[in-house]
Amino acid sequence: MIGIGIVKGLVQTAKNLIGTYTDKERLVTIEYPEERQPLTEATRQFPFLVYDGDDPMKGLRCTACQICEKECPPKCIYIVKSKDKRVDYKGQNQFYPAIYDIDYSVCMSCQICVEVCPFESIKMDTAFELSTADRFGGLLVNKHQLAKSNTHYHQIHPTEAAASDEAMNLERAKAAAKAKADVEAKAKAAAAKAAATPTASPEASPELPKPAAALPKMPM
Amino acid sequence: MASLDQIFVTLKEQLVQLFPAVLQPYVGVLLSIVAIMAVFPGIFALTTVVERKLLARFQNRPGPNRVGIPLTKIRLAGFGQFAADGIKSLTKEDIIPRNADRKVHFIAPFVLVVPAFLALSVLPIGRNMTALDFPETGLLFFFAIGAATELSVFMAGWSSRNKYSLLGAMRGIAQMLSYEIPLILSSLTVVMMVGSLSLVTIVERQTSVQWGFFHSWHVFTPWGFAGFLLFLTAACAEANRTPFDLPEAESELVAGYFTEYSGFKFALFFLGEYLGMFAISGVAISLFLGGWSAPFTFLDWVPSWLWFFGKLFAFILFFIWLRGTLPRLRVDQLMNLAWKFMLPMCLLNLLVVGVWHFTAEWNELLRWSLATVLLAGPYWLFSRSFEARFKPRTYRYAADSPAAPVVAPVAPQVPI
Amino acid sequence: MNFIFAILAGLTVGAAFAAMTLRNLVHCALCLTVSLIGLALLYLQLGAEFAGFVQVLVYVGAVAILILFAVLLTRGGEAPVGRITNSLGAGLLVAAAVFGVLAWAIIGSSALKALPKETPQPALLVKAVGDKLMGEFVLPLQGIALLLTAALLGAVVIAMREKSSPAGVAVDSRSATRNP
Amino acid sequence: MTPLAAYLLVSALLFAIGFAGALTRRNSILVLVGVELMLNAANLNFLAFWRYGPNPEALTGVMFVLFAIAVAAAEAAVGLALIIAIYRHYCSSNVEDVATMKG
Repeated sequence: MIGIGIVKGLVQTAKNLIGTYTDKERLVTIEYPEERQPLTEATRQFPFLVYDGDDPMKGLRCTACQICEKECPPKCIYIVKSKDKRVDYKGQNQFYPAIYDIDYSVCMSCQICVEVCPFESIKMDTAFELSTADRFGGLLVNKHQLAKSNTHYHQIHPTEAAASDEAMNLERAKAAAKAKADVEAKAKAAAAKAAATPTASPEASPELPKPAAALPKMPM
Repeated sequence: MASLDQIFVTLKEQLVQLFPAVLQPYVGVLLSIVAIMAVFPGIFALTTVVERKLLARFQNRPGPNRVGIPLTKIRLAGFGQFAADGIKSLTKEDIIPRNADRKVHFIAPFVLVVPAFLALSVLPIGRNMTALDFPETGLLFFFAIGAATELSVFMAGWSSRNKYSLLGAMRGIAQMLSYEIPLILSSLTVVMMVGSLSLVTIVERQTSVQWGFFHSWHVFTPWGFAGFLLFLTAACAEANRTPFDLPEAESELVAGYFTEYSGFKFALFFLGEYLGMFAISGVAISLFLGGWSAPFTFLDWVPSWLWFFGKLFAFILFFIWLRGTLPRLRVDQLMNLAWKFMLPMCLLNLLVVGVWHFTAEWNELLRWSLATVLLAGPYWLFSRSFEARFKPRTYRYAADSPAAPVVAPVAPQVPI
Repeated sequence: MNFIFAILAGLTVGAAFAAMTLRNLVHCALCLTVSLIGLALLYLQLGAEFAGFVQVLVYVGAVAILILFAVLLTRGGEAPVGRITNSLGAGLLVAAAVFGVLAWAIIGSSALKALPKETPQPALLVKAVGDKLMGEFVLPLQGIALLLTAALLGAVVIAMREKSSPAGVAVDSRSATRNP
Repeated sequence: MTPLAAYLLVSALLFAIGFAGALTRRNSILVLVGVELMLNAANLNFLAFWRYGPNPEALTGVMFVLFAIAVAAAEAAVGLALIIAIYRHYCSSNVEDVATMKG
């Protein structure tokens, strides 16, 4: 009969109405600014630059290699290389970014910059409350705003940060081993030089691998 | 308590006395107008918030609960929302489409709101409280005024030059025209019984005491109950409320006939819709639920206007409840319901009223059972035949899918 | 009373004039509606409340909407139509002549002058109307009922599209595709 | 001028406007609108005579108006149905285009 279904439906919604007042389980809404859902570890919003140590600008891992700038699909990264060089975490002399800007309004959070970065320097952040009153410049962030400490990275993505640190330590160890090898080689060479002064010139070649090891990274 | 019952009437008289005798009738009219223009939009403002909160609760959501007093932490459980909405719609840009017919586009919302106020003014909202009393034609006036709604819907839909507007307007007009017939026929039962078109008389007739403790509301009779249900359904359709909100079906027609309206004119449409709902609820209350009278005699001390507004609010809550429950009808279902179910039931109800009228001397029990059988039997039959057409739908290609494996073995034969 | 009458008469006649002269058909229909509402108000002025509200209910609520529907169904709302026929002069002349004769008859009539100038407002009781309808005028009422039924059926039959039974075609095509 | 004469004049004017429209407009819907105006003018006449006539208790004027309204509604429904049927056939609602029977 017409009407029975209507009454059933009305009873159902009435149960909902009363249930929301008696049973808190029914109200699944999180009232956002006051209550927050804990972010999962997989959360990724926009990229940031990782630095080590205390001084953000000095500890910036970025070497301004510009791979991310070239790979970025919406072209939202803008980098200007520095004129001078400084020592990076591996102890090598590297450039550093004089300007590093990301336009968050253009960024599509694809994470490709993170994938391609060889220096573990750009990572995805979890901050999402980025609204601003300025439509044009408000979301264009510079390196000072982008720089966040490794501690922060450990806080938001602990697993990934540990992996990243491990990779860096490996690199560092490699570099240290190489440096040690270099030093030993140098010492050997010096010893050899000292031992046989006239026949020193053909033995100078072991010094060359250092620039050669840097070379494979260059052609992009 | 009689003083509290008549407090507004006395207040108006006192206020009118302050003016010179020449102006007194005009001041009286003005006061009534001001009262109506203040009270019902106030209820409208309240309803918008209550509706949103309740709809949210029906769907297990908290609903609006933030807007309170600005610059303070007081939230008023979200009841400041209507002020925020009002300010927003008043300050929004008023957009008129380039191809629109500007004059008609401009007039349409007013054609909706002004008659809605007029319709509200004939309602007896309390003892001796009727702003515009037509002793001969009150109900007819209400239905005549209701005709302007269709005109407004058409004007809005046509002048916008938008396919959704026009579709919504056409649906709306077809729906309102179809449901006006059950609406008028079901209210005709009361007119037949009371013998008057005046809403005041109809309400007064329902204040008589029956069996010593309750007032003889029309809904407490078989024909009155059937008429009330029919009227309620038709009223739902006339007020464009879910499940009959096809004219503004937001999931298919953007917003129906007021798609192209924004800002103040949109607010007027919104107001007009709700005022129409209040007016039709008020008429339902006056016709079937005893108007301003209390249900039981021992509750007579409560002021009459409080009863009216209490019932009005109950109606509003019921409409919200329906909106939170029922899905929207399809156009053909809508028309079928009006013409093939409600119209025959209304005509039958008219017959039952006649029977009821002429069996006044009979035994109460016999009279009741006769009327109930006359109504319930055909209702059962009608709804059976009606529901037979609403079997779960089958889809041709979905039904064919078991045949697909039969086709598959044939396919390898093709190369041979 | 005279002032109100003048306003209402002006509204009615002006709207009627607009309804007959405007180019856009929908505007014409809307002006007709205004004119009909003006007429209903004139009925109220005459004390015929019932007739006035019935006028609004039937004309504004049904006939005007019907005309608007017809305008849209015949695509009249899209472009302004040509205003006149070739017989503009003749038509206007005939209409003016009709008005002239009627006005002359009204103003010059002695029978009208013989009527009392101010009569008390007669009460139009709905009950009296009902009694009359069911008593004296019951035969015309039945006739009207018959007429309305016939008109309803007639309108449906005339305006109904010829059925092409899309369901049957669909079934045929389906069986046709499945058989080979 | 007596009130009755004023009402009758308004009615005559309405009738003349409707008449002129029905005679001169091309669109068949507008012809129908003109006819409606003429009918309404007649209704106004009836009511004016009922109000100012010698015997208002008989209610003849009002009765006639009620019947006239009912007939006009039927007329409008059938008339518009005809117009739509003709439109479907000729793809035009212009009265001058429907001239197949013209000799």
